[in-house]
Amino acid sequence: MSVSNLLENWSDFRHTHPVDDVPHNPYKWAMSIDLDACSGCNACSVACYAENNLPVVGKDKYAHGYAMHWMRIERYWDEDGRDFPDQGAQFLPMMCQQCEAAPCETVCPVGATNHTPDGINSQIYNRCIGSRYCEANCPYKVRYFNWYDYPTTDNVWPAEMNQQLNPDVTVRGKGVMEKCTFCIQRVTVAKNNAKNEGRLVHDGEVWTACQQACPTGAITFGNLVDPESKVHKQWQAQQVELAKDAQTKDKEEGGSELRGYRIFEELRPYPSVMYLERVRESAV
Amino acid sequence: MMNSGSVKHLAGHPFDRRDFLKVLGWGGAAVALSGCGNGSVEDGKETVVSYVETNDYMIPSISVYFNSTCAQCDAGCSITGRIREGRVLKLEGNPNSAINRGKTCGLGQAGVQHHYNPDRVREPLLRNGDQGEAITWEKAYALIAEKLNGVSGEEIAFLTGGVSGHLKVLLGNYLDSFGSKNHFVYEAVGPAVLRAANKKSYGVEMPRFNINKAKVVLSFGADFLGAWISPVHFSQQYAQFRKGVDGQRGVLVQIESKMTLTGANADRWLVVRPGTEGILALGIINALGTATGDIAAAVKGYDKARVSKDTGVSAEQIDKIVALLKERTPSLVLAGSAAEGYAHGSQNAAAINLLNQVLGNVGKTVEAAAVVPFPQMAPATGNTFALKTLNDGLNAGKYKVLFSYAANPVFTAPGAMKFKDNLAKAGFKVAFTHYLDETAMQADLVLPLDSALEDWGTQVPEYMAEGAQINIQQPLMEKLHANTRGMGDILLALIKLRRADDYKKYDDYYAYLRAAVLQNKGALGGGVADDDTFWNETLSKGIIKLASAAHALSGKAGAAGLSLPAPSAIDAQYPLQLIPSVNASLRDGRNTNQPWLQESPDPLTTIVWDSWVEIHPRKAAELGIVEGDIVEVTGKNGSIKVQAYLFPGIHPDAISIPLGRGHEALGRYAKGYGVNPFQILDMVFDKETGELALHETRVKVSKTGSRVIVVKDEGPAGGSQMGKKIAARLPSDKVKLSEEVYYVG
Amino acid sequence: MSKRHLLALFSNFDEAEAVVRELRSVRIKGFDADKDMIVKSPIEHPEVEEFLGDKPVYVQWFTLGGALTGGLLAFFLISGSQANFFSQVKGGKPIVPFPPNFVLTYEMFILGGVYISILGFLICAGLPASRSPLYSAKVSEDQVGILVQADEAASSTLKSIFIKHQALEIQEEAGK
Amino acid sequence: MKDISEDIAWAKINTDVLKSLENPRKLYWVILLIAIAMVGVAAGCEVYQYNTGMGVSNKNNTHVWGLYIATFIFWIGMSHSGTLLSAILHLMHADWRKPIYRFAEAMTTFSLMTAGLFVAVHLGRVWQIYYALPYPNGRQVWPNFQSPLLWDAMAIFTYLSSSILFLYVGMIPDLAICRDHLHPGWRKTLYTALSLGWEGTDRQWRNFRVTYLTIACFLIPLAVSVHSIVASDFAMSQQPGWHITSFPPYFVAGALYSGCAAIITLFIILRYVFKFEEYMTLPILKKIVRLTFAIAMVWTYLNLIEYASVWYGHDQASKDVLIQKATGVYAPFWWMMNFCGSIVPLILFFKRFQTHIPVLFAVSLLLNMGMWLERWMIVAPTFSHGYYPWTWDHDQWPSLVQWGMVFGSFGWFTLLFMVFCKVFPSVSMYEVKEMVYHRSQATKKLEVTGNLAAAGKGAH
Amino acid sequence: MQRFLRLSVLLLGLFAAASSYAADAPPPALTTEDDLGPAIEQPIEFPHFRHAGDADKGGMQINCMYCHTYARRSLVAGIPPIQKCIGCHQSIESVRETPRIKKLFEYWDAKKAIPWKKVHDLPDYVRFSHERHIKRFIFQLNRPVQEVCGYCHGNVKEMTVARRSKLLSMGWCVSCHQQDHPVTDEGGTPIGNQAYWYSMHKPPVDASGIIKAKGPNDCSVCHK
Repeated sequence: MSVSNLLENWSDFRHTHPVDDVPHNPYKWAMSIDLDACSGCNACSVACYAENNLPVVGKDKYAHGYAMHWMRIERYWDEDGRDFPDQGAQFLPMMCQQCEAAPCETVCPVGATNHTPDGINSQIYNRCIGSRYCEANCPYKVRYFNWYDYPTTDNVWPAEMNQQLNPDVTVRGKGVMEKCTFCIQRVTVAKNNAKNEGRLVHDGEVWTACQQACPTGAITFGNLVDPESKVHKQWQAQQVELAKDAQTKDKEEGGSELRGYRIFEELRPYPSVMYLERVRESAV
Repeated sequence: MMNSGSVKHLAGHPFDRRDFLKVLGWGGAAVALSGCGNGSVEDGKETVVSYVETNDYMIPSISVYFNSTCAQCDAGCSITGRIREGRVLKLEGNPNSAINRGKTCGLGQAGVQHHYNPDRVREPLLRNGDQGEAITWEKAYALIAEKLNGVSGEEIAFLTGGVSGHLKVLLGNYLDSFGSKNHFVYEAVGPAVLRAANKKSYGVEMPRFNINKAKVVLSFGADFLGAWISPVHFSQQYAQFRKGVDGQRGVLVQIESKMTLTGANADRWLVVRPGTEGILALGIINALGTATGDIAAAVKGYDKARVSKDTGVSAEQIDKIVALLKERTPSLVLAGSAAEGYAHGSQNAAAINLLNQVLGNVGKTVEAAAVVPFPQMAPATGNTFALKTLNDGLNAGKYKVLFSYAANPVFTAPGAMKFKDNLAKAGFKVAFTHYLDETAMQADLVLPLDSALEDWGTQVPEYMAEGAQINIQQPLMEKLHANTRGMGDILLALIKLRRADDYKKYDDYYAYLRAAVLQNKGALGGGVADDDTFWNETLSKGIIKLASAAHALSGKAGAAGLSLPAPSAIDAQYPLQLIPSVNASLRDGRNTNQPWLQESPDPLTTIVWDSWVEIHPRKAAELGIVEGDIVEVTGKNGSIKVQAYLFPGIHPDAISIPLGRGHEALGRYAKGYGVNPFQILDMVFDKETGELALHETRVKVSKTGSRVIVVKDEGPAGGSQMGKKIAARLPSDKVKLSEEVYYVG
Repeated sequence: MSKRHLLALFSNFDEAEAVVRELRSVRIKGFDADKDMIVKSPIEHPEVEEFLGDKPVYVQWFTLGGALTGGLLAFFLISGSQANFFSQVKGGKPIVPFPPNFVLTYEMFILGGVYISILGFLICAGLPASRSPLYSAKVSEDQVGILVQADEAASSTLKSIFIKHQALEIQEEAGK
Repeated sequence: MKDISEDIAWAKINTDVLKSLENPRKLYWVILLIAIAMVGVAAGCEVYQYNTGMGVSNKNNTHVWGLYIATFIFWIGMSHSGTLLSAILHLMHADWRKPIYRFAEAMTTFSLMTAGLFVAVHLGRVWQIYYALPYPNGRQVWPNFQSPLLWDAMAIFTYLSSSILFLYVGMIPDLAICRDHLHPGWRKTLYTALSLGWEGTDRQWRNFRVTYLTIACFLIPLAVSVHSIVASDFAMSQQPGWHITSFPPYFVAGALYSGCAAIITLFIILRYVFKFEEYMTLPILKKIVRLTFAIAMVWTYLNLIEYASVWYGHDQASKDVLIQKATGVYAPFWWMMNFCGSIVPLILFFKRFQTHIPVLFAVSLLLNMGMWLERWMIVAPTFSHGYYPWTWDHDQWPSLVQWGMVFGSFGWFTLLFMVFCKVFPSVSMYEVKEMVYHRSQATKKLEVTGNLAAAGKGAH
Repeated sequence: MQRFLRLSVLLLGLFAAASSYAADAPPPALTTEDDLGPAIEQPIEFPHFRHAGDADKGGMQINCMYCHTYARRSLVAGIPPIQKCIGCHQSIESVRETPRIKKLFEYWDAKKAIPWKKVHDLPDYVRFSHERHIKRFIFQLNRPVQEVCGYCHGNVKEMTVARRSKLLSMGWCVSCHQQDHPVTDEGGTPIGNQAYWYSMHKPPVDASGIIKAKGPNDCSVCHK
């Protein structure tokens, strides 16, 4: 069946994703993060711990670089050599960018990380054998490996704490790679409800944990295919297109005055997270 | 996500409701990835426990949402708990509340870890030597009655943190039953000076600050995005402020000696010599040149040259700010805790408030807050003056019985106050607590409390976002431990011992609360709805919005009595000013035992699980200190050893150590991590309010010779992007925000 | 008519060569030099083949067949399994991508070639073989052996030829 | 004492080599025991790591790979010289390879076996390793054929099994010798079974020659492909310092280089331990040394090409990694690697050292250390200084568990090798005979033309 | 020689057969395959055959979803609360004194939940939605309830205590997922007002204009 399937659907199988035509229908989950609104408060990160059963590794293991924060807030300083950072700091929430042409996907030997039809870079924990090639090849280094057995030998969730674990998310044992999933468990619930009602998921029906917590509303999440979605409108207004390694607006003479950009676009992973540049007042 | 439909289903007998919160057998819900060593669950042995009785909306694997109030800090954000199979899994913001509009901060998210904390006290404990001996509640109540027998009201003291709502009423009644007036409300890092200054300047303690309506915010050390008053509310306002009212993006100028989270988000962060914020405010008034009358006279001496010299802010910079303030109105000037932590803190705050007045912001961006129509429920706000009074009383041996609730003074009082020693002079000490914290360790009787997610209650926030509101706290799940009690239930039990007749009609605090709310149904907006409907609707919303008038706001305080001291000379022995910083997640340390917060990096230094001392790189070079050096910070009242972190966002003559860590008790996630700078604070008090001046401690720093690797998220590249476009930035004149599509909230 | 085996051992190839040439040239009844003569030597000696006459080797055909089968099989197997029910979509790449499949095809080409060559070798060389009736361990040391199979009648003729060429030793199959 | 450059008796060859199979010297047991102890260390490390989690190896989320992968590449590289000696030189009719190719091939096989172990050791969930095998299964899920790791697995499997077959086929005549000349016992039974009834008939030799040649032809591209696929693990990725076009040839050169160095080491050890002075002669050593020198220069060139292409290239991130290698925490190792890889082999240029055994022994060890460092310097600095500055981590240092496993791998290799030498003839007897024969034939021709009286071949 | 030729042909044939099986393996007919799980002792030996069994066999033909009421609206089918059992049984006097019912009332009177043992248990990393399957097969394709439930649970109506009778392995799930099931009526109208979308392949349309599609093949649909 497979070989006949191969021959019958040859063009489907030779379809290069996402470069050829419209890659996703009816969903393509994407995000935009407004760095001008982001205050770096870490609420998103803690919300992620709560939603996704992230283990707290403790001081010693944090020191060794075993932190499991799927969403980390980076803090950058200006590099102008001044005594004081008189323009403040730059905060950047960094999590899996759910690349359309993800470097991690192709290298996984067992296919534990694949592209879903919704445009999410899925991570199938029970399939993972822990070769860590995905993280080696991730330009953003946003994948996190279970170096120890946090649920059992490390006892990260001692009695009572374990009752907080979200049953919709697998608790990962040792030797498994994990990362931000765009709260795929919430997406699944929303899609289920939509299906029951014979419709597509509305904009705003599904929130990621970070988005829901974010006090400044810096994070927008939604369906990029849906022309009515906030995230689609933002991407459009910023003239950022998914399957491009350099945006047309950036090639124009004199540069762009639009704030939308994606990190490491030039490496061609086609990330699904658009950041909006921070703005700093020029009058002071 | 929000299944608001299920919330409506709450109609039903309250007894049932509590029953439904029972934990459904969750063996299968503890999901695990079976692997080597982790046994697979596929052996057919696991049990699935069903309900005995259930309601329609309780469906296994479907989440239901109940509203309650966050108790992680006093801001009073409303929360919605996600409950599945009877377990509360996650807290989100309740969109009904004007305070947080569906949002939460990291601290609020960690509320579940307070509830599920393995270190919670589970039984009433009676001191037996160094040990706590588990006793029954009956015995505990009897013991209290026995100890109170023959003790006069004067000899009883009740120490609490900020309390409000019906708990405060009940507490007041309880103290009344002894004729005691000794209710000490203590907050270690509360904005007490600000309240006093606001009262003087505007006529109200806590007006509303409309950051979202301002085009310029000039903040003197107010960390409104981090730990100041109601950070989630202000963060939302801030997001709107950044988008601008009419496409003109708001400009934030932060003036402080140590960069706070808010400072890190400012368009211009101005470092100022510690304690000279008031001088700068007066200098700006002077430079504005619009003041008249006694104000003009008061600021006359503050010419740019002098102000610049005193504060370290360049004249050019003052000009820029003045130009900005003139050009863009309305503006908003905020006086934060950093400006107030000095002996002349009240004066600083008054000077800063005066700037608001001169700029005409009062009534525009500083508005009167709504009045809570039930004054007995209005929050009793805490301060450190109360603690000082209590401490003096304890020292004098005035109190025979001391109750302590929601405060941990043994940890948060300055070491020089010798609170721990004085506490021992009280005859009988009762601590109502969740954890065995430092204060509970000194108590004779420890009474375990329900967590905020198991308990009933009402809360009235101090900072009212829009109209007045009362927040409802209700259980989100069945009690985890059989022998914990709600504070309301305990107080009710205790008061029944005194005034049985008045209270015997209330079985428990829930009944009291329900009766008390329904009694005032009319005033609470219940209209003609029948009791059950109103009550259930109230519970389902999680808040009661009150129609009420606003306070009267006065904008004409003037400059009377304003006198700011010249910046003090550098002390040769203790040349550095110690700034104990209030971190957005750990605050005064009551939440330190929540591991998510310990592991959540400090936004500015990205340090986790430990304390640090921030030193400006220039100063560090002078002292030969590099990152990770263990330095000894010595003041007049002792010294602490802590790792150094080189931080550019601090005045070179100041160092900063965050509060909240350095616990000697509390629990496994808190004990032994970091140091407690409260211990070395100098006993300097604000001259007007008697508040402890947190920033007045002077210290010296010396190397101990040992060095550690600082545990932080930031890598060896530090905060550098190494020339890559990672976190990018544009100047505002390049961006047309008005053409953008954006969504707030 | 029963046949008997004779094994003669010689100390060097020159002598053995001479024997072979003589055996091929003389006509002995009941002895066919092409079929009934086997030369056993301790080392590979191309000259032996020259004087034994041209005998074809077929191993290379096995190799060709094996390599092609391996390669083709790999390509279709891999492409087919990529196109199964669980099409693993990899962002930026088609489901059936050529470069990786070619790499694997290349490896399997070699694998098939090697395996089938060995198989071919075993088949063509008749290995594993049961031991021939006459054998001397000297052959694996330093002597060249010639094993012939002939009618009883011819054996004396053969023996004399061997002796003529300074056979070091002649073994004779026991009579039946 | 006569050696193989002269005409030595074939029977003596048999005796000498067969002698090496029996009655081991004390030194042999010492080496064997040390090897077993080393394997024990590694086994202990693995048990600890298996039970506790990969964290005990002290890698982290930035440094996801460490010494395991570096050592894996090292062992894969080591395997290439066997193929070089047995296949390439076979095709080129270099008869000096004959006494030494057997152990070189064994080295190929065993270093591949060692390398393969590192793949397993490196996995986070080694108990699920079967997920990576392409076999029809009930889940109907296949591994991801796009992953270079899978190519690796395929290439290594092909290489390992082909090498074993090649080794075995080439050994059949020798096994027959063993069968014929050993006393009955388990060995004899073993050799009888393994020699498949080889009798050295003309038909067997004829097919043997063609098969051997064919496999040799296959092995050469295979060996090249194996190490270029290992190079693809890195070159196919996107990381700075890895995404380099010249990696495949660079890896292949490095592989041959380390393999040749290892051959020198083993040559000297075997020559001493088994008293093979007559077979492993100094002229042969000299040839290997010259070959090593040539490959060293090729490697040096490719190494410099890599630096140059990074340096003149446009990719700042790659350049940063290079600078980091030369100046950062890895600088001592990086410079050591360059020193060992490019400077040390210059000693081999001097004729007097080309047969100086102590010097060669030291040099060969240094060369291998250089090559091991090279692999480490490929893996680690890119992790410590990748694209994303926030996650840079310059302080990572492998834990004792990692070192123990690397240490143990040498023991494992030695163990396999020592056992091999005692079970199978480590010098190819029949090929040495051929060599001696052809040489004497050549001498004879010379004698005939020079009208010199000549004795026949052979010692009788 | 002959022998080895035969051997080689045999080996080659095996090799070819194995690989063609691997690539072309037809979906094993696993839906019909029985794989009996362990017999499980429940706190009350619940007679499924009595409640759900056919009338001629003394059963009451109660719809599965009458008791397993959660199945159509959540991931799990759920065990009914004791309330539900009591609801009927308090008015059925005839069996009131039987040991099983007495036990039931003991639990009810003590207000204690019955510790039922799990019979159909999937690994914790699997997300199986009863709701989706019931919506699809009962409400959209109008298949009989007992048949639909029986696909995975076997012939429960003839069991006393339920026992696992299907493999419930991943391959077993897939054997059904990779079959084409109709998603539209003739003319392409979606069945049951459902919105359908397909990940990779355009589903085939058969002669009558009915579109058939396979089940989801996306890993993250079933693995959490």
